[in-house]
Amino acid sequence: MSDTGFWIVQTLNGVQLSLLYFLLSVGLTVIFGLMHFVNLAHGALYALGAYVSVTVSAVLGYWGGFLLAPVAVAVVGIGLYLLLIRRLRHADHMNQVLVTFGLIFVFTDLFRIGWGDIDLGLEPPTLFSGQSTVFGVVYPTYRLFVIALGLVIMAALALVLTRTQIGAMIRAGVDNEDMAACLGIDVDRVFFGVFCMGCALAGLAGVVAAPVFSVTPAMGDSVLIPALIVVVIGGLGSLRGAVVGSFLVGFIQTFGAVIAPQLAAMITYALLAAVLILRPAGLFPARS
Amino acid sequence: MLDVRHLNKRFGSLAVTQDVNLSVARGERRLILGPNGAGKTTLFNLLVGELASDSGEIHLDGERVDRLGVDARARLGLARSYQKNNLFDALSVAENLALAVTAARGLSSNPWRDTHRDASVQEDVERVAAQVGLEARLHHTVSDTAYGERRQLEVGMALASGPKLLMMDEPTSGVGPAMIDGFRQLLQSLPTDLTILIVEHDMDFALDLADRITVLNYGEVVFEGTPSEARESALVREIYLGADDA
Amino acid sequence: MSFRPTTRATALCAAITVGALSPLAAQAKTSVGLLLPYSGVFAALGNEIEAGFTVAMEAAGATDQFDIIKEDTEVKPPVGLAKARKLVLEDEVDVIVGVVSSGVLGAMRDFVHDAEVPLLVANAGNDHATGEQCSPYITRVSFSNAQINRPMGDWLAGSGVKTAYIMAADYAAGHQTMAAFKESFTAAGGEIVGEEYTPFRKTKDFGPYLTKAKASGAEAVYVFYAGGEAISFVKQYDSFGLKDQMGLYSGGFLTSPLYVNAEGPAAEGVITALHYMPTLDTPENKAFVDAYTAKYGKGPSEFAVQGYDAAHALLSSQADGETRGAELSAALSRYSANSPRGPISIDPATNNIVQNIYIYETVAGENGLTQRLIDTVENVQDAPNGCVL
Amino acid sequence: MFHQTALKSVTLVILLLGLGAYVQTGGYYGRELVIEACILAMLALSVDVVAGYGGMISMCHGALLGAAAYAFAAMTALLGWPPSLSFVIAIVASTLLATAIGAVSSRTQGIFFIMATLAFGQMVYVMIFDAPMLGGDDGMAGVKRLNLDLVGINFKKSAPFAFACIALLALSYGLAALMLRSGFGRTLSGVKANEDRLRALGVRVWWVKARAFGFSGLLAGIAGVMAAQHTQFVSPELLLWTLSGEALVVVILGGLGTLVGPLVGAIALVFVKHEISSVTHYWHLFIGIALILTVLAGGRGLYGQFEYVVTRARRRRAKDHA
Repeated sequence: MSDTGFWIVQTLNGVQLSLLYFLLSVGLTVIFGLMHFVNLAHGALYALGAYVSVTVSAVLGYWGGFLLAPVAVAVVGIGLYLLLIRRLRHADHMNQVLVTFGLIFVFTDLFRIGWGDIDLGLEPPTLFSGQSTVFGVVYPTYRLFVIALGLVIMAALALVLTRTQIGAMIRAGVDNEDMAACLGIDVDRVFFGVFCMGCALAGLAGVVAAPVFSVTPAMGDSVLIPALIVVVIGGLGSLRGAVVGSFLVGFIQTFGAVIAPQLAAMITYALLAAVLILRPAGLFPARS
Repeated sequence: MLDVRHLNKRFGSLAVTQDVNLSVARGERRLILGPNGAGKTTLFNLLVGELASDSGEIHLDGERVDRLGVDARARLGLARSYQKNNLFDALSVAENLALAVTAARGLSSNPWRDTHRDASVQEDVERVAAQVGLEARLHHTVSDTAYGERRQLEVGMALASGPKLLMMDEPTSGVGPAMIDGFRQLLQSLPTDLTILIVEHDMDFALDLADRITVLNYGEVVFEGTPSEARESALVREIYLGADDA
Repeated sequence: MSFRPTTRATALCAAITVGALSPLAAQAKTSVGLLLPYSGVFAALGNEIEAGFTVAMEAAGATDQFDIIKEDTEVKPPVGLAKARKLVLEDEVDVIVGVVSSGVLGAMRDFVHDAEVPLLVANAGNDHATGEQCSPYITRVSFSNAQINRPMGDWLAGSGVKTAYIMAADYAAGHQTMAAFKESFTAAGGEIVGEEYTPFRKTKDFGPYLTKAKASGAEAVYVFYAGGEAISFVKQYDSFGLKDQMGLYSGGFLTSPLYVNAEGPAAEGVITALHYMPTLDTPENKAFVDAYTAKYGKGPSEFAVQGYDAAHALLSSQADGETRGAELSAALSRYSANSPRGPISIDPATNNIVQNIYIYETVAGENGLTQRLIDTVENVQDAPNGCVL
Repeated sequence: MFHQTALKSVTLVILLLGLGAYVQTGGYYGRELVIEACILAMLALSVDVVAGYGGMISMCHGALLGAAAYAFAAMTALLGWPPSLSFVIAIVASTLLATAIGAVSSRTQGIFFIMATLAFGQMVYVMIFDAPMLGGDDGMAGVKRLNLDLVGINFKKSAPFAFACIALLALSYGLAALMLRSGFGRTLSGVKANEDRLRALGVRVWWVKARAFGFSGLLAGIAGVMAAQHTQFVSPELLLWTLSGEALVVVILGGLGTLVGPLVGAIALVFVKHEISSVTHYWHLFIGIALILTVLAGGRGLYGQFEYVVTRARRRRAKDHA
């Protein structure tokens, strides 16, 4: 285990997992930061992305699914927004949590009805099948693609948030909703856009994860908790927090599995508990 | 009884409290004056512990309290009212006062005694309600009461917690002349051994009551003296009245 | 082994016997509690088992002779136990058939034993159920964890593999399968160079573990994973390019027909041992596969055949005239037949099934993935392991 | 703030009598459902104490129930201790565990509190799951029931056991009501409304939260010990966050912060689920839709809405008279 190649591969594993978590949690955290809305159905939207990609890929190939699944999930997100979430915009926090908790139940059974109980799989695109050599080690090409995609999205989001007018509007909204409204920003429209974007990102995470994991009705539940842990550790509503949280959780899980496998299941929760005891609002709270 | 030494607090590069020294004797009624943003409420927040000071010491009855939490200082007899109403809006006036009385009597950790049927608690609630003129509004929900009544309750909450040092942050802000008169009477009726720190804008109201006056400006103590000295002080007039008029 | 020529004939026999008794049977219909997961992670398995059960009943024309009451265990032991109690105490069923999860089986074991209600286990593979916790009322027509994995140790060592790295999900089945493999593999001269138990149902990314396995330099990796974890594992094993360096072997459901298509080409070349393969070339199996495919439009899995055999064991006990209690249990434990999975019988010492274990490779076929039989280990029988009946 | 109104008392008595009557008439499975409903109701009650009155939404109550159940199971099945002693120790254990979790989580608020309790609950789950002594995923059988032969009750029969569950549910309600109207309970309601103001009044807020959580752990512990005795089997599912979620759903469906609501919710869920699941395997779909509709209808829940309508009508009548 002392050879460097081993640790390089494990580091890549950690980066890959971290970036998957990032794709999954960034939508969650931005939606929260802007709308104070904890969307527990985010995991279900991720699963929806995976299911749609399985179905679409059967006809159009992987890239068809890659492009269409986020769109489909965003469309479902629009539906949810118009039907439910818009009504809850000013409702009690708890009620929002509960409605989206109810949505988890609904989605899970809809997946079972629509796609059956049997777990499904998705083949990676031929372009990225097999292995490549990076940093002197052989590594699955598809995982390198996940890393690259995660980094691109991270950079793009950072750019949009810091360099564009929309980004400035979003940041103003996160900072102080009323103030933003006073400045003439159509807060509701910004919210709507961000919500759709968050949903699309969840769907994208689903497509990207599908070839690595299996596609099951409960796949959303199993990632919801890690995603929540990521955003809570990072501090809800903060992009920087999502990045740091993803990498903390991704690396702790990867290296925990390598170094202390008997503690692998425990270690993430211990991290979360420790962060919350020391920093009750996460590491990078979006507002003080 | 209250002794503040070299108290400092900064928010980033902005010094909101600069080397404040303050010594208040038992039973004294001390008025804190200063223009908006002079750091009066910040000083209150530092005294009760809602803000942590950067340096300096606060002593209450000889005991150093600046490292204690808000609740611990409150148990030592520090009580305050807020400039912006800070009440239990969904509860009734009586329930609000009962919470304060319950805490003051150490009953907030008693899991058996029904405080709403406890004669001694209710007695205190009614007494305080009468003091602040809310005896007729006891069973109204706070959110259904008028603004002025909430100002009265705000002071009532502080009184109900049985303080040694009562700190009132602009009790008369936004209320009419009749009510200001009521507050004056209330303050005059309070036991003489109760130490009172009061932040006030209404000079006439405050100068009548105060034994001594401290004037803050940009977080610094710029004047301390009796009301008559303050009236004569050109500095006070310039800083305070000037700012207020503007 | 068997004195009954074909399964069809058995069914026919059963049908005739029961038919002859029909006036009597009409007044005392045997009631069967079908206790399976219809929701939760094993819902697919529950549906497969029920499908196999139904195919057998329909083929025998025996559907009318039974009152079948279905209950959902939700794969939760307390729920399974509550439903078992309901079946026995309220519905007063004569026999319970099913149970997918070993946890559910463990929860209801004492209850069925004390209530003296026959339980025909159609999946749950916990060794203890026919070992130290065996009961005259519990008969297993599926498999035991050790039964499937023990032969693989011998076989793998015999095929020239000297070192193996083992990995399994960290729960009872994972540990039992690995223990059985380890014992026979080391006894046959093999060496275990490392082992890893991954958090059960919580591990999605096997990357860190696979990297460790690769670094161990073992000749083979031997694992136990099922369901969604099997899919993730097989795909990730392939994506890391490990398949070319160290062969992937498993005793159990790693490449079950239920999941293998989701695994895709990644499953090619994986060698596993199981008590059934849909491509077995026997007349019994052909008849079963045809009947099953005709009804459901897809081929059966090992879970379906377990349900099928459970139905036949039941039918055969009826043919013996036994409908309840200890007599029914005894009749069930006398069952033997030529099943689609080959000759099977019940071991009187443990009430566990005795059956062939097939070692096969998953290969690409004309219509997706299929199995290539490599070796058959005949009549695999578990030691009593502390079972006293 | 809690008031044991006549409406609450009447509803409570009707519910308990109804359960009792169903024990007598509902047949074997009817009794099982009553037991299940009572245990879920006790858990929901304990959730309502902290969530409805203290504003602390907990995701670890499944773990508290499970910890008590496992403690009881380990003491009776592994150590062979008498069930009566184990009963008490198990409940004390869950109370202490809850107090500790409440104390360390007390600094966090809102979603952060939810996540902190989730973390601790899952840690307990993993610890018990990973303890080979406790049977891991397969759980642990051989749990004993209390022996009440001395007082002439055969606790092994389902009817006496069901009545005991109803009695314990009534007791739990009584304890909760007593606590909530005490100085401590009212202070807890104050914590939910305005925690900072209470601090300024001299209340040790973290300790109030910790003790309220501990009290809630006591109620969850009673539920856990009864759950272990009911099935005489424990498994890690008991500790999973999903059970905590289910308890929360029950509280919401019945009416958060009404104390009677959780009972209504638990009874409704158990019996409705029984009816639905015999028709379809997709009963989660219905629960989900019910939850969403409940929230959209104002979020008061079944009993909460009922109470709201009755009180409003009474107020209107009073106004008309005046």
